[in-house]
Amino acid sequence: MSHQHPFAITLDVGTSLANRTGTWRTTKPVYGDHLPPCNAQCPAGENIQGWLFHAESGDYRAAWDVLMRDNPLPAVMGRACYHTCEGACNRGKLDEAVSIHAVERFLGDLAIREGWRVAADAPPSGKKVLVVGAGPSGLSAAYHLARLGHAVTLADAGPKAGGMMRFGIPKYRLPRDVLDAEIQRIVDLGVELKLNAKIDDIPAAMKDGGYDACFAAIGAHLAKKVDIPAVSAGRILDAVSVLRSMESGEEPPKLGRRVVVYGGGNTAIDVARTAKRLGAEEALIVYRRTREMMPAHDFEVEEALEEGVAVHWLRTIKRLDDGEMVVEKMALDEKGWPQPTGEVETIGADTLILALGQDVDVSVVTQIPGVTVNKDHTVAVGPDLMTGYPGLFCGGDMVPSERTVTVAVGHGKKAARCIDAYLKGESYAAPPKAAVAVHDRLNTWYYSDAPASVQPTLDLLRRQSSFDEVKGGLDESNALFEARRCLSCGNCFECDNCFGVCPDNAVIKLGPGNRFKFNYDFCKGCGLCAAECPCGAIDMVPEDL
Amino acid sequence: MLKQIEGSHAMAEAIALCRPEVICAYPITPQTHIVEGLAEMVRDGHLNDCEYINVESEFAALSVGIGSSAAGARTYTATSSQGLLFMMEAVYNASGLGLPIVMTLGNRAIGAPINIWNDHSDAMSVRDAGWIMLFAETNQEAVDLHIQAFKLAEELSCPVMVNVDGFILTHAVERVDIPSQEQVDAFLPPFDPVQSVDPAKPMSIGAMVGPEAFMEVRYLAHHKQMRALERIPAMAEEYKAIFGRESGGLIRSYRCEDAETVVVAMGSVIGTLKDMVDEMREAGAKIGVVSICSFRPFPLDDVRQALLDAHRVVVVEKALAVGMGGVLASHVRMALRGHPTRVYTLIAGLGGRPILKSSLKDFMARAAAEPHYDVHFLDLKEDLVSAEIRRMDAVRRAGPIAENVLRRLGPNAQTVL
Amino acid sequence: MSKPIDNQTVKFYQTGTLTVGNRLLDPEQRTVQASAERTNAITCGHRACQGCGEALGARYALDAAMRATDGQLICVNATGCLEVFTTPYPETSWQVSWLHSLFGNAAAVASGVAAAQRVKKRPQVRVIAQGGDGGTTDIGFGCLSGMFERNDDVLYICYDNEGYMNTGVQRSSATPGGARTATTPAVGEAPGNVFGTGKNVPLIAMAHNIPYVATASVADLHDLEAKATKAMSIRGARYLHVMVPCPLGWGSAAHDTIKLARLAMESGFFPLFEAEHGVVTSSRAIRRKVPVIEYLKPQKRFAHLFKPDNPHGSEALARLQAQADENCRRFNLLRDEGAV
Amino acid sequence: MFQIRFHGRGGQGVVTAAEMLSVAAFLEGRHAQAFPSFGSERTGAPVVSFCRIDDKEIRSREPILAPDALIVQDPTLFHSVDVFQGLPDTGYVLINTTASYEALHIADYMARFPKGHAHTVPASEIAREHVGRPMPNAALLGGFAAVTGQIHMDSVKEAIRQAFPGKVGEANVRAAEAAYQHCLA
Repeated sequence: MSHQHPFAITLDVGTSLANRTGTWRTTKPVYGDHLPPCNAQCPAGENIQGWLFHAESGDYRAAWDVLMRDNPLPAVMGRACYHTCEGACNRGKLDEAVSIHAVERFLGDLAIREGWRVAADAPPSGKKVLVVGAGPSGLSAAYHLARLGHAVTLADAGPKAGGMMRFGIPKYRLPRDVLDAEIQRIVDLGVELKLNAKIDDIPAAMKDGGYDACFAAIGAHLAKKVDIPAVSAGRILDAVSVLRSMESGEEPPKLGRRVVVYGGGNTAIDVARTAKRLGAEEALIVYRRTREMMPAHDFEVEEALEEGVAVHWLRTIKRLDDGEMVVEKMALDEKGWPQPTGEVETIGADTLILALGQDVDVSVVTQIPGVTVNKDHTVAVGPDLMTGYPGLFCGGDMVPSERTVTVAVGHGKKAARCIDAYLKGESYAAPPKAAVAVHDRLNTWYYSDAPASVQPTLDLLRRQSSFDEVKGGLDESNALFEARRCLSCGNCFECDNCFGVCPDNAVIKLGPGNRFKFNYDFCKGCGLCAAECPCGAIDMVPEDL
Repeated sequence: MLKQIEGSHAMAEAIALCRPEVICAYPITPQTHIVEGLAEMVRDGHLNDCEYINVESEFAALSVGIGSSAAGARTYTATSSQGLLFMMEAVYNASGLGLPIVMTLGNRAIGAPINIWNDHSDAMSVRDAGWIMLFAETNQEAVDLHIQAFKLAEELSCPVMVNVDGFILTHAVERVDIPSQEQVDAFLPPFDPVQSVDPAKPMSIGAMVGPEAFMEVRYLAHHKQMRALERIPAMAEEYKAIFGRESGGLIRSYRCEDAETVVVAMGSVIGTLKDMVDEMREAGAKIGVVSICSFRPFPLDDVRQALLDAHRVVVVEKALAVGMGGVLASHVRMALRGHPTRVYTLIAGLGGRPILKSSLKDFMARAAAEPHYDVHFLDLKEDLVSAEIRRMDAVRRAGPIAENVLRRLGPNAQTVL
Repeated sequence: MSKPIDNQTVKFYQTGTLTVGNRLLDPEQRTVQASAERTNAITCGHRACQGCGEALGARYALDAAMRATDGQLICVNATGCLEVFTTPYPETSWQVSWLHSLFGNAAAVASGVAAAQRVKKRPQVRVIAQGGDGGTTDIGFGCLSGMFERNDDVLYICYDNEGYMNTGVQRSSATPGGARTATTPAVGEAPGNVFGTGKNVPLIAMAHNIPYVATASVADLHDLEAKATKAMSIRGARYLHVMVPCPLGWGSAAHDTIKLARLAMESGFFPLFEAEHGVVTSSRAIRRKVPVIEYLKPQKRFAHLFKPDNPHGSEALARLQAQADENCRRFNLLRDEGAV
Repeated sequence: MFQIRFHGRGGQGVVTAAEMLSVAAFLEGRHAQAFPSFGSERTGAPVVSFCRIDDKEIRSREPILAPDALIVQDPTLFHSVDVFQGLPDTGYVLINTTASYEALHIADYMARFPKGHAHTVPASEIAREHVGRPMPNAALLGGFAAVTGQIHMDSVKEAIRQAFPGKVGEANVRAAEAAYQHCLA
């Protein structure tokens, strides 16, 4: 208080700082990092929001680096993943989900084009790990183990690495140059890749090779069979074989004019579309349930229908005669299950391709002491993916779980972490997961209106006649646009709202990248910051009074 | 420079010599000629670096003045009567904020009934508003007091109100010595405010003060006026040294030596009283007159000293504290507390009623016989009020007094005077 | 609906200019409030209620004006909440040069301050007068109108919370119809404030033909700052009317202050527009139209309108909706400007 | 002390007349005090103004109850106002009129004044002739100088010139001169 001023009626500026209004508070705001629903949903555990954050500002390299921490196959993933993350995306409730896979593919393709590489994060550990099966899970495990500093040998029985990515996914969905490039990048990290190297005795291989641990991730290459009376067994093929034959360089199978595919999964779609591309005039899928019950992804069914693939719902195949097939109509019972009706019809068919699911050939592990094989031909593992045989871990199609490329990649990552811990004599404990940032947390007012970008789609004629990739990628401006549609659910993206809306100036801005903190000396606990935080990064918690 | 000039214009010239920077006023009779004069001087370039602002009310007029003064500009305004009441809230505020605004109050009665003529009701209604209140006896003194007022206000950071009798002074054309700019500049330094709203030195002016400090704020305001009791006479001396004239000060006595009767009054009526004193002295009466120049601060000690030897004191005042009596008389009694002096309250000149020397002389002659604790009204139309009182007593719904009085006065109510 | 890919531009910034800041925007496109270097014309420690819209609105407006004038600003404050909660002796929250005189004279005091700047030849020093709706639309209206008609170089900012909140929530001429206040209680035949009363001071300001009149809201900071900044680029009398919800007076949750302002804006109940020399030059189009009841419902002052046993509730709600509809028509608030 | 009371109606320059007269006295080094009767200033209403002239400071602020001279600018006032109130028999009267005392019904009253103390002057006519409008005040001051001898005509002319600079002033000076001559005659 300056004595120059008239007493009391004139005051020196800013003197109210002596009045700590924080004592008024009964609830207080705290910044939290919440789990974005996309991340929560991702089988590969990708920090999607984390890499979108960098992509939003055009720093694609940083975005790719974040992406690569969890997934070594972005370009593959951007194409082959069924992106369930997008189903979880909160933006879907606002307008349309962020096209995460499109941005991921953009980043993956850009990395291939730019020749970006990653290096090991840890110094060589001196440990050796054998990975059996160079499918998505094995590649992923090998990659992560290598980054953790371990020496990895990746052995595969086949002539080329990639597993089901190569032998199960048609090239019109996953061009092989993309797959090759991403595999090569893993190899370049120092992973020793052994092809045509079928391992029959894992304990022996480990011992002989001096491996400290082994991760087995053999794909489900064995087609499930069903007994259908047929005039000529030669007219019944299995989908796995058809798709594999597309990759082996041999003459494509002669499928005839009319091809019927039996099954309702993604493989059924893949093989029907492949048949179409191979020249079948008719490609017909027969499925015993309804379209809604089809396990195949809707967009793939849609694309297949566009390409002229026909589907007969609620039908079972009774028998295959020469040039025609007898099917029985099904009807849903009151519980919604299909039941035979006795009513039959005849369909013209030259070839029947069975796409009724696949199994893993687990014979390689059945004899290993301590290893248990489940009834469904999967291997029993603990939460750390280790079998009963110490040092032997299993993942991918081998263990009970959904069989997708993404799940497999996730298993690879998880196995790598568990193996790393095992090698250090520890056990891996995943960090606790934050609560999911649900849509109700968001204040969506603050997001600009922006429907999703549409990926270009190949001309229909070419889709029916060639194996060119159906879906195009986003160009940079569209990828940027798409990245910026991310709501950053549950995590501060430094929009300054809390800093701006606090009537008590009780938010301290820490500068770019450092977010904010609360000044509890003055925060009255009104909750405006939390209410106006677009992404729900602030929680109001009761004060201990 | 001697001029035969209307009082309002003389004051306007004096104010202009004080180099005011912001002038803001609202028209009200009888103050208008002063600000009209100033407006003209601003427009025709006689008064440079001065903003004349026309506003929509007296409340705004003083409010603009509060703003300009708080921003460090020498500020002047003027008003009268209802105008003063309309700005009342700002009157208190200006003093509370310690703003050295100078205001001329062209003294005028307050309605209802509406009345544009002179008395001191307006001034008396703001006597506790924290302003220094000076009363001018002549237009010469009005000129001089304005020049002193700026200096006093700015030295003390306190607003000063110069009271001049409406019409009687404001509209009288008489001889006035208008000082030179050099003289005024020698007397009145440029305004150096103790505080001002200034982006270069930000501060908060006008805080809310609670019970913990309000009393102290008020005490300090009182203390400031007590200091003014010393400064006002000293300033009158300084003024005399430069301008060669006796003007201002706290009080002035006229022929009070050995006076048995001393008349106390404020403002222009002093001139008439002096003539009366001269005539009565000539006739052998021992009478004198004391002029109160500074009503706020009220110079209790000086008044006591001046009146101590008198047998009776007649306070002639142009205001009535309805239900109480005289305002100035109460002050005088306070000054004389503990002394047996008889103090008479003579209410005179309300609403412009002429204060006639003959009537005053009559009262002085009668005074010794009058009860001194009654309130006396000079030239009150006794028959008229007693008739009205009788009627009021008889009829419950007697109607408005003013209308009835006019009716009773008849169609020739408008006399010459 | 999905847009064709070739129609998309990259000019999309996640939150655009809807948030206070946005790391993707050029710094000059971010708000003044986003800057750690903002003036904080009102600093911490003031005694406003939790979630006070006026504290927020005043800081928004003044910080923008401080930036626009390079700190050469003097602020005159009418009596009211803003004055009381910022300057109880011995502490002031103001960091700007600040003067408080009376309830009804802020505009005139500001005129005086502006006159002093003219006479002192300090054209760079600018003057803002500010007050609540009571100090502006009621008791200070005469001085305000006078300041307007003289075209004094003052920006007057009214922080409108639609009532006398400082004295305990009484009705002002800015209180909307149907609203319950301490002097328009929710009892009797026509509960709450009487419809068809009150005054629209922005429109009255326009009638003075002053260079600039605008309405703003704490719900649209960019808009508010742009208007405050524009106002400071103009000489003469200017008027900015800012809606600032009052949790105490409105009976709303402290954390709903901005939300309510937003709903008032998006329902059309409080239109945002600008006018120059008496002519409306722009308005802010509604982005996501909501019915007025969404705005009214979270406020206890309107709760009686929603009671099933209130025979006049639905009529009152219809009248309030009609007011919003009329605003939409008058200020063309429902035009489609396309998604950003 | 010499005291003059002016009677007229609003708009006839009654107040200005008193002021001009006080200025004329001031120009002669005398003290003078002019003041109006403080009414609302509306055209047509009866208006009174006063002027005191003395050789020493004038302190009294009371209205002039007993004037030494009376200037009546409007003869119609005799019907409504007691114009002669307080005027002693030795006083002076100057009336702006073309009518006779008889026509004004004041002949009896006017008879009391010494010879030369009461005059009529057609001031409005003179003003119309010289100034172009019937504003009698300046002319009456010329008449006053002639009738009372209280003031020099030169001082009156200078006071008129100060009050009305330029052409209007000169025209009024001519009117005053004409009235002066009229009263001397």
